[in-house]
Amino acid sequence: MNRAETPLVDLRCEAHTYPDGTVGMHDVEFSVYPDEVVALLGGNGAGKSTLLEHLNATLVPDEGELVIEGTPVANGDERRARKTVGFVFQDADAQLVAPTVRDDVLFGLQNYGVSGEEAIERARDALDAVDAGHLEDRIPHYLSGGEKRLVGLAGVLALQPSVIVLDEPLAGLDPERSRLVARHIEQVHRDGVSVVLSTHDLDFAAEVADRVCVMADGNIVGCGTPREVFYDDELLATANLHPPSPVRVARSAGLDTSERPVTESELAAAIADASTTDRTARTVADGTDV
Amino acid sequence: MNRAETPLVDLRCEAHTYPDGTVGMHDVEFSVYPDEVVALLGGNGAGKSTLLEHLNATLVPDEGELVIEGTPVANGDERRARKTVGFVFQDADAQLVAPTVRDDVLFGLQNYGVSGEEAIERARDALDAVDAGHLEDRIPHYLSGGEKRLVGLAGVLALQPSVIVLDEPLAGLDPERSRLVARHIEQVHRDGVSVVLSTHDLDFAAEVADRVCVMADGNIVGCGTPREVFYDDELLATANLHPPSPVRVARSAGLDTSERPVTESELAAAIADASTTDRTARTVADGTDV
Amino acid sequence: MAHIHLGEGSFPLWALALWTLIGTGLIGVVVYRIRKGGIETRQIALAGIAGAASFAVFQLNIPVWGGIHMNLTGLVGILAGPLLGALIALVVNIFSAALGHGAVGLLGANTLVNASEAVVAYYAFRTLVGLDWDVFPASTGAATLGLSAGAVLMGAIIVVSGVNGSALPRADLTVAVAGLVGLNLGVAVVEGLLTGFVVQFLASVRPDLVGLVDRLGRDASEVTA
Amino acid sequence: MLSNHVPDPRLVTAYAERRDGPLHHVNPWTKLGVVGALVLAVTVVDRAAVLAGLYAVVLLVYVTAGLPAGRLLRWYTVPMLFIVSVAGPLAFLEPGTPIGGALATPLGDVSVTVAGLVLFLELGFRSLTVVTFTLAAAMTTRYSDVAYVLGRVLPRPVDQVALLTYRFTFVMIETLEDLVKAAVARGGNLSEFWSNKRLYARILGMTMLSAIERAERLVKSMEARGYDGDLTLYGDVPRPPVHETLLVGGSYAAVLGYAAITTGVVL
Ligand SMILES: Nc1ncnc2c1ncn2[C@@H]1O[C@H](COP(=O)(O)OP(=O)(O)OP(=O)(O)O)[C@@H](O)[C@H]1O
Ligand SMILES: Nc1ncnc2c1ncn2[C@@H]1O[C@H](COP(=O)(O)OP(=O)(O)OP(=O)(O)O)[C@@H](O)[C@H]1O
Ligand SMILES: [Mg+2]
Ligand SMILES: [Mg+2]
Repeated sequence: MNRAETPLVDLRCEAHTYPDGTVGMHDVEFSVYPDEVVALLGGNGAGKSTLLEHLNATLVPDEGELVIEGTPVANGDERRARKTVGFVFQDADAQLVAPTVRDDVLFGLQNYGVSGEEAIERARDALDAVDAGHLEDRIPHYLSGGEKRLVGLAGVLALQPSVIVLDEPLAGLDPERSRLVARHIEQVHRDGVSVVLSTHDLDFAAEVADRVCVMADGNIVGCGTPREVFYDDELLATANLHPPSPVRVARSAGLDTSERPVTESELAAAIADASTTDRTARTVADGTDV
Repeated sequence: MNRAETPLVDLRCEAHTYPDGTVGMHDVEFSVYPDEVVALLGGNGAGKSTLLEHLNATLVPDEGELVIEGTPVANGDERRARKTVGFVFQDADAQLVAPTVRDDVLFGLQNYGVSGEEAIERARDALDAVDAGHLEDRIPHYLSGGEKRLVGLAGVLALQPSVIVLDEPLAGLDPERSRLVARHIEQVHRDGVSVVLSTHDLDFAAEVADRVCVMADGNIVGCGTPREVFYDDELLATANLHPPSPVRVARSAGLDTSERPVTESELAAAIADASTTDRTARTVADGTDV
Repeated sequence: MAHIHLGEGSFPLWALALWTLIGTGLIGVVVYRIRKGGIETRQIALAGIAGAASFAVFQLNIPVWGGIHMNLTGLVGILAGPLLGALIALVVNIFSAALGHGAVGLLGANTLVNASEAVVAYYAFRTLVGLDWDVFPASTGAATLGLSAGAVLMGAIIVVSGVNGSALPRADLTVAVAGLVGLNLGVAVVEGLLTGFVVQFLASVRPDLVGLVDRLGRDASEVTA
Repeated sequence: MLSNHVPDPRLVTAYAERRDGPLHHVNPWTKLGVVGALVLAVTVVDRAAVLAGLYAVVLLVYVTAGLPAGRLLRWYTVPMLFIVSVAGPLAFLEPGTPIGGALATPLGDVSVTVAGLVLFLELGFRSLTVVTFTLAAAMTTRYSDVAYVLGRVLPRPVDQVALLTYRFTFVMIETLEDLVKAAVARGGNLSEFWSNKRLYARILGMTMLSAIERAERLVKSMEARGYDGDLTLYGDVPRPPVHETLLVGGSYAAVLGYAAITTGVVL
């Protein structure tokens, strides 16, 4: 990546070793730039969660550095990292700490000294932004998986971070709710927030990401646009991944050469294109037949 | 369904009410026959887990009956149900009961009186079967989400039940491991074990299932072959579902009428077919042109 | 530090034997009653959970007076009842001793202390709720009372035993121990308060857990009867 | 966040399952026997020098077993706290020759006496000797063996409660850790108790709640794999080999012999 802007988040981590000696990730350099959606892909245990949890100093490198908006995060200065980088955890249950949804969304605000009317206002806005306003009085613990995730997202949105990190935002959601969450991620991005997410759903990554990074064995093994990465078989194979289904279909139908579709709509367009050409051809053929 | 064989599992449940008064499912009749793979679909909270947990008497109906291999399961007789019907829970963490992977896989075996070398042998085979042999000495709590699920699956496979119930077997798995689990499900099925699974991944259901049942609001609202169900828009809409991607692509490319592909390979074949026709047409056209 | 677990080898051999004997007697009675009354898998599971909570929460460092750790014995007593509470006290002490928090030789003494905390907290909670107190003050009061009782019992055990190898007269020892007990009473208030918040929260979020409290209470009294 | 002065059971288990040190291969019954002998020893031995020697031996065993020494120092905090809180005041109160200058207080002169200091050291060695060995044993005995021994030693239903406690501890710690992580990630501050007591209460309350529910699910899943209220004790811890039995017997004999001699001398 070769950009003029300063990255919002800049992580250099020689290694992160868990207390039991497992090296969760090593030799990683990772930056997040303003206004982009980055998807982190990789097999189970590749180190995605480990990397993401470094971005807001939940975990710290054995050796390395986290730089937020140009300033390194010193020991004891983690609050700044956490304020700039909002985090929605992989496990929705673990995210919710308060007895009601409203309290939960207020929780972070209060920690940063926002209180009273303003806090309530911002909490409500954040909930509305993800269509979860009606859940305000519910007990987070008893929401459905999808609802929990929306509330978790709202709790982070309320803090108006510059970057939002989502660890497997679609895990356990039904297709309708996945679509809802995906739409909200796009909304958040349009509002100028950078998003970093991990996912096993490559179709989803193809839909939302501007940039895709592939991890394997605790390391980033490749980065690029979805089109670059999803047609790079060798790279995907290193990381235990298969191309998303539009790519596979395009391949096996022989449509992969020209347009290289990565999303469903691109694939449909490519097919339609192909058949328009065919239909034209057929019409001509029909014409000459008559 | 209209079969001569006795079902392996036959559930009739007027209702299941959770302690807090939520009715998790109602008016359900569900059977599992020898040698089939049944996929249960439905939105979050539709009642899939509730139904599945009835199949091995983890939950019991308020009013109703569970019949295993022709004999009703009486109170106190749950062990028979549990031995015949293996269960892999939705929450991988909840599945793992011992502090090492090996001990965890051995746990069920030992409860059923298998011990010593034979138990260790079977545990190892089960782990290898899901490509998790290398995790044998690890501590389940230190595994990544996907690794945990493989271990949970191995723990049930080791018990060699007649029916395996899998609640969201692919949740949190990477594509390679998903494919592995899918292949393994097919393997298990070929070995004569019936499989019942719930999933949000309709593409996966289309690949593996002989029969698909759709749930909504605690009720089974429709059953049929994948081809019947996935082209039934009205049914899918009731259940908050969208057709799997091959169906969507086939639709938007106008390929849905004749072959009605539901899997990727069928879609690819359909596209290839269409273009062969086209190419023939084009060749003819070309021929006349010359 | 909420619970001073006496260090290994603090007491002379005769005292070690005495407390082990009394502790064993207490557990013996509890086990006998539970076996007689029967126990469900679910209750064993609940006891396991409560034991684990008490053990795990010890990992949380609470920054008061240089850091205190809790055992939640009061909470355990309120949730699990006196019989299971006593068993949990034993089990938690066994695991704690293995990790250097407590003493293997003084399992008897430490179990007596913690069991008394659970038992007193349980009966105090019942009584206060019976007097129509709200959940919060009742559980705070009960836990504080239970933990204080434990602290006093611990002081008494030290004074009766005498410290191994010390030539200090009992009277002076009593003064020293009184200071220690006083400090623990302070910690009891902090932990009591937290217990109050936790019980109030559990009662508000999962009323059926309060139902569980009731049910267990009944089971326990049936066993006692 | 979570205290590193308290051993993390997960870490302890990780070491235990490694099975690569010499102590890993010692029979669990032998280790239990040695714990008993050590407890007896630190109770009856009353000479600082002997206690120090005993501690040195145990420490050597710990280190040669390949266990982490740095962590051990941190884990000493809690037992040391107990020692300080009991023996600390006694070090001042103990009758005998004062060390250095006495501090004048309204209650009279206060100073650490030689006897007081010796007492403090003795109590320290006593405690740390056993703590070090039990930690070493815990970190070199695999789960299934611990479970087996617990099941053998404890009466019903205490053994079942103990086995489930062991298991659920991991669930609890994870829940606690996740919640602390989530709270801190949103700016939660755990450094000042009084102004954050509600946060603590919430975290504790949620921990209880989610752990209770997780544990309930765990019981369900255990039942699904044949559990019926009886955690089967698998594996089998055989009797210790002859030389280990002799070692344990020998250590008890040594302690009793020592007690007999010293008592005899006193008499
Ligand atoms: N708390 C922990 N203690 C020890 N090892 C851990 C811990 N968490 C993760 N690991 C290990 O670190 C490695 C990276 O794990 P991580 O959770 O980052 O993977 P991931 O890419 O997020 O996987 P998944 O897709 O399954 O969530 C794995 O080998 C895992 O077993
Ligand atoms: N333990 C419980 N106590 C009370 N209500 C419950 C419990 N478990 C599930 N429910 C409720 O029962 C209904 C059916 O839940 P179930 O878990 O069966 O849905 P599901 O189809 O498996 O959903 P998902 O796809 O999210 O796993 C939901 O309304 C849910 O809120
Ligand atoms: Mg992860
Ligand atoms: Mg479910």
